[in-house]
Amino acid sequence: MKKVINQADNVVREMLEGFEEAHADYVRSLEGTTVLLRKDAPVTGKVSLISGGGSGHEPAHAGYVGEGMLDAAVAGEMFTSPTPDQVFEAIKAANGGEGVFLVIKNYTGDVMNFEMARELAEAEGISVEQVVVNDDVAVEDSSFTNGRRGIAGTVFVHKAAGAKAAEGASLEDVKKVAEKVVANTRSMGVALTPCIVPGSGKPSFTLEEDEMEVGIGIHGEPGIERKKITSADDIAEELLQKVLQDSVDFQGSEVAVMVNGLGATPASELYIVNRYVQKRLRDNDIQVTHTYVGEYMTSLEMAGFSITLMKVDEELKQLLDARADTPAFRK
Amino acid sequence: MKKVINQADNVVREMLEGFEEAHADYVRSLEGTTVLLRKDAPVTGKVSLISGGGSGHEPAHAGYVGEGMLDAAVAGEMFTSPTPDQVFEAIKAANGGEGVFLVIKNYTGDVMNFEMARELAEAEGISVEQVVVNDDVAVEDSSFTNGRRGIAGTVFVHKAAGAKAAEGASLEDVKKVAEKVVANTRSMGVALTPCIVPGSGKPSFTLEEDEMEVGIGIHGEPGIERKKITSADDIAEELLQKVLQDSVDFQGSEVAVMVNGLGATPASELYIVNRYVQKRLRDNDIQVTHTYVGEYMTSLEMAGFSITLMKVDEELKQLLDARADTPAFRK
Amino acid sequence: MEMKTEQAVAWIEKANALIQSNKEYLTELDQAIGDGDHGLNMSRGFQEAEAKVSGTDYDTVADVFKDVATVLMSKIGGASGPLYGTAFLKMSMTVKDKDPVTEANLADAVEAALNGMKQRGKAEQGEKTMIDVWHPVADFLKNGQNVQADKLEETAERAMNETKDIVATKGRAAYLQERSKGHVDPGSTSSFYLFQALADVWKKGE
Amino acid sequence: MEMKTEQAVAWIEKANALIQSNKEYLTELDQAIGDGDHGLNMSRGFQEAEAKVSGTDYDTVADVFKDVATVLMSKIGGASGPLYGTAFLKMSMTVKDKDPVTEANLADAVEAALNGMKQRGKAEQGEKTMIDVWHPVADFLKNGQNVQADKLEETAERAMNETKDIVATKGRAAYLQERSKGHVDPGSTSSFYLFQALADVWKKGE
Ligand SMILES: Nc1ncnc2c1ncn2[C@@H]1O[C@H](COP(=O)(O)OP(=O)(O)O)[C@@H](O)[C@H]1O
Ligand SMILES: Nc1ncnc2c1ncn2[C@@H]1O[C@H](COP(=O)(O)OP(=O)(O)O)[C@@H](O)[C@H]1O
Ligand SMILES: [Mg+2]
Ligand SMILES: [Mg+2]
Ligand SMILES: [Mg+2]
Ligand SMILES: [Mg+2]
Repeated sequence: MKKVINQADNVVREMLEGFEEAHADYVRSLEGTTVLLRKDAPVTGKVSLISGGGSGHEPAHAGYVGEGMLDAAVAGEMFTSPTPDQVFEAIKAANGGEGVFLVIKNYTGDVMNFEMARELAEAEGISVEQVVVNDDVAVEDSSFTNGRRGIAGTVFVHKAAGAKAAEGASLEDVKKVAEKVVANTRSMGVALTPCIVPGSGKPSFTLEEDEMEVGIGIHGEPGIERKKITSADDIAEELLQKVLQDSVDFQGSEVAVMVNGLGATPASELYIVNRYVQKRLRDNDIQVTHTYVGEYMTSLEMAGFSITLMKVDEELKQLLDARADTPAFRK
Repeated sequence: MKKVINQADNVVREMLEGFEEAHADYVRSLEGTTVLLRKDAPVTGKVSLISGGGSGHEPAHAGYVGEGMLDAAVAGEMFTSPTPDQVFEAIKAANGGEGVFLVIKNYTGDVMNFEMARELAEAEGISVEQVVVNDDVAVEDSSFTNGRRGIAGTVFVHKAAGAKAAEGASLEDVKKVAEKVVANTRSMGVALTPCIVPGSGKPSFTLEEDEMEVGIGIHGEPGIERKKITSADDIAEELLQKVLQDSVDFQGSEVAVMVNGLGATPASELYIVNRYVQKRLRDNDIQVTHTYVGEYMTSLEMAGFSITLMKVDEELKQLLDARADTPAFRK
Repeated sequence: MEMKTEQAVAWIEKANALIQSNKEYLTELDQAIGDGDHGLNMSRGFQEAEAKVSGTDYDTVADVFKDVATVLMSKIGGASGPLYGTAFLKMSMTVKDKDPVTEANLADAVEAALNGMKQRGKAEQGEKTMIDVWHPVADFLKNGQNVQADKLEETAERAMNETKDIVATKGRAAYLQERSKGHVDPGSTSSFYLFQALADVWKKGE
Repeated sequence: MEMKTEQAVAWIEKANALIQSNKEYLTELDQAIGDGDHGLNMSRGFQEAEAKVSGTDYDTVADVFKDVATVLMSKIGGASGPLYGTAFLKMSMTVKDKDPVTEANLADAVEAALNGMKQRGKAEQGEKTMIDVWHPVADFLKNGQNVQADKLEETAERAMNETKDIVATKGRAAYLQERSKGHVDPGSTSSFYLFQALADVWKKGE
């Protein structure tokens, strides 16, 4: 395991300390917790947004704390949802009186922990609403299972719902926007290498030199299918097809695109993927209004990437264009 | 070789196309070249800044094209300096009448190619000045050799000299600022894994599971010393010592810090390094005024990082604070 | 068996010992069909739970369980944290004012825990989760008169092993669909350790 | 030998053939003490140079060299691009109006090339760069009366091999300091191929 760390047990704490020192003009930590708050939290007169989840997805989620996006991010251990008490502390500290909105990625752990925090907060009279993001099309949706995973599309929720909250919208309206994003966003990823959780020290799976895992999540779980690596264009095409053939009808519409690096894949390769994605969408009469290429939602040092499409209307376009000023996302 | 590419020969071209499509609000390509220009180039009334070098260092250098930084970036093949004709085209296209300033990293190839371009431009009556960045303290400086390498500190030159140019400063004054940055900036890096140039398909060197290369450059060259991997704090200390004991006297002064990821190292680890760096500098009475943690100057998919310190005065602080709006650096 | 605070504390100590020595194994199981943190999560949580209950004087078993619930809830995280937290919270509520805790009380407590977990996690039996261990154990305790500790352990162990053939429909393993078959569920394994520890304490108290 | 445009073109064709078949080897050499692109750079440059000169009708050797210079300068990049570009540009200037190019002219041309490269790259002999091959070859050509092709090749080959023991003070290998010892310099190796190709053409013309 080649990692630049001290003790595995201290990785999350030390990372948060280093993050706070790097971005002290944006965030401050909440003493005794793994919560990073907007420096000026609680911001009164607006709904507060909170997201979080296991660590290992940096810059998510603390990187999105700031004007126009999140009011607080709650970090769990590596790939492990934070506990209800931490989320509850974040809710109390971020609440500016207009209610708190939770952005939860759809994992059993995240949903349970955040919902328990919500119950604690509601018991104290704080209005809390939530959205559960499930953009990953890798696994068929089914009412018998816990449904689909939330992956890179979550960043679009932070951006759009965050901008809506910044406008002074009500908790109900922020929720509506978040739900609109979720309803219109689809993603799919691929991994070329596994990643290693510091505490375990072992790769999450093994791949041959010429293999890739298609339909990968962001926690080092194995994907849906193991295949031979093909060309950038072919891989992009395979992911795009899954995304386009899912339940959102992107045909003839406007979309925002995100090509998200999972960790070790160089920016040059993400741009090569983006080149294909843009061409393919153009050829199919889908108009790209916003493009984001970079590392937005990672999986430690995994090599690979995901493609996200969000169908946008006037409101979503305007929310994407709205000002955002956070360590990892500025507009 | 696990890469998301099509043909190795097309990597640079396709990457540039994908880059342009992702950042069309910032840049436009110069037909038939590997040059990316500010969208509104040539900008009149200001000195134009041009940087460039081999590809594989993304977001350098095209990521820094935009307001307050570069007017153009010239991309060579992977780890190979661009040729004089390409740089010459960039100079002609970016020149807004106030002269052109070249930011060159100190490699024999880069220096020769850029200087030949400069000669071509001067023959056509364009005023050209340049700075050669050599911030890497890994190798002792010596007048018998080609001197030290230019690495992540180059980004501070883009930022400060770019801001100076944006103020409307003369070519001479832009050069003075660039030289001040170079005189006050020192860096040192370490690699945990090698990288693979797409065209060669083989790792640049091999390291055991428990080894690292200290004093690494950004081209997959072997470093200065091969060692057992130690803790994040110990590695950071080793790099910092080399930087602090070099010819710039940082003691008691103000500094800007950059913890730069080389490619595959997750942001979480960079923040752990930053935590130590901040503590160590604080303990040594060096005051950090600006901190940058992230991937600014990479070496394809290499795991590792570098630490850069720049001693700052009022002018440099103000230039770092000045507005910048580019794909990879915003202020 | 009758459970007093000593036995309750001993249960947690024994459970922790089993979890610590199987930490890597739990993580391996979770790497196969999950995200590879179950061993780390359980180890972190039970380490703290044991430290808490070993260092505290208790009046009632309910108080022991309440502290365990609080620690697990705030230290494990992930899916298993809220579930084990809920389990001990429900057990604590069920044995409130019962001193000593009889076998019948314990049977009620485990059933309450099961129901709480089902509600929290929205999983039923047969979905390849820890519910698949808690369910037969709850049934076993409820139906048995003078239950034997060995049988308790056997029931849990068999149930754990049976998760191997199930295709997961809840938890992370569900993303693997058919590929989740052939692996024992990590959470069922940690639940087995919990009941193995209970059986152990039980035997000593018999 | 006297060099006409045919020989000049044949030189580039032969040099290209040698470079293409040793592309991987050049890259390996550059991986050991450089950045691993020398094979790629030379292959790209000479491929284009050969394509250019093979497909063009020339009046003079100087024109052949001029085209080679332009292509190498705009296609190789890195350190070797400007150096080889400069070399052919200086050779072109030196043999301007010489038709055919005599051995003496060629000796002058190689010396001019060497001086141009030294000026451009600021390296002297003994710094573990391609200069270490060009220098002895220039000397050999200047001093010899009726030079033999075999000897030319030998001189270049020996010079190339001798770079192995040198500690680099110029080019990327200089960053390795002592660790640069024990490896043949990649640029010296590609320069050897160039002179090997020249010797080959020379032999055929003798
Ligand atoms: N909905 C659920 N109901 C009951 N148990 C569940 C549920 N989802 C997951 N589990 C259990 O949790 C275990 C995984 O726990 P853990 O690895 O600690 O959390 P995570 O899945 O969040 O990483 C699974 O093996 C399974 O037994
Ligand atoms: N200053 C110099 N003078 C002469 N030759 C040099 C100089 N610097 C480097 N070289 C030659 O260039 C070769 C490397 O070329 P190449 O790998 O194509 O360029 P780069 O070093 O830019 O990657 C070296 O092996 C050496 O022979
Ligand atoms: Mg987990
Ligand atoms: Mg090179
Ligand atoms: Mg898990
Ligand atoms: Mg090279």
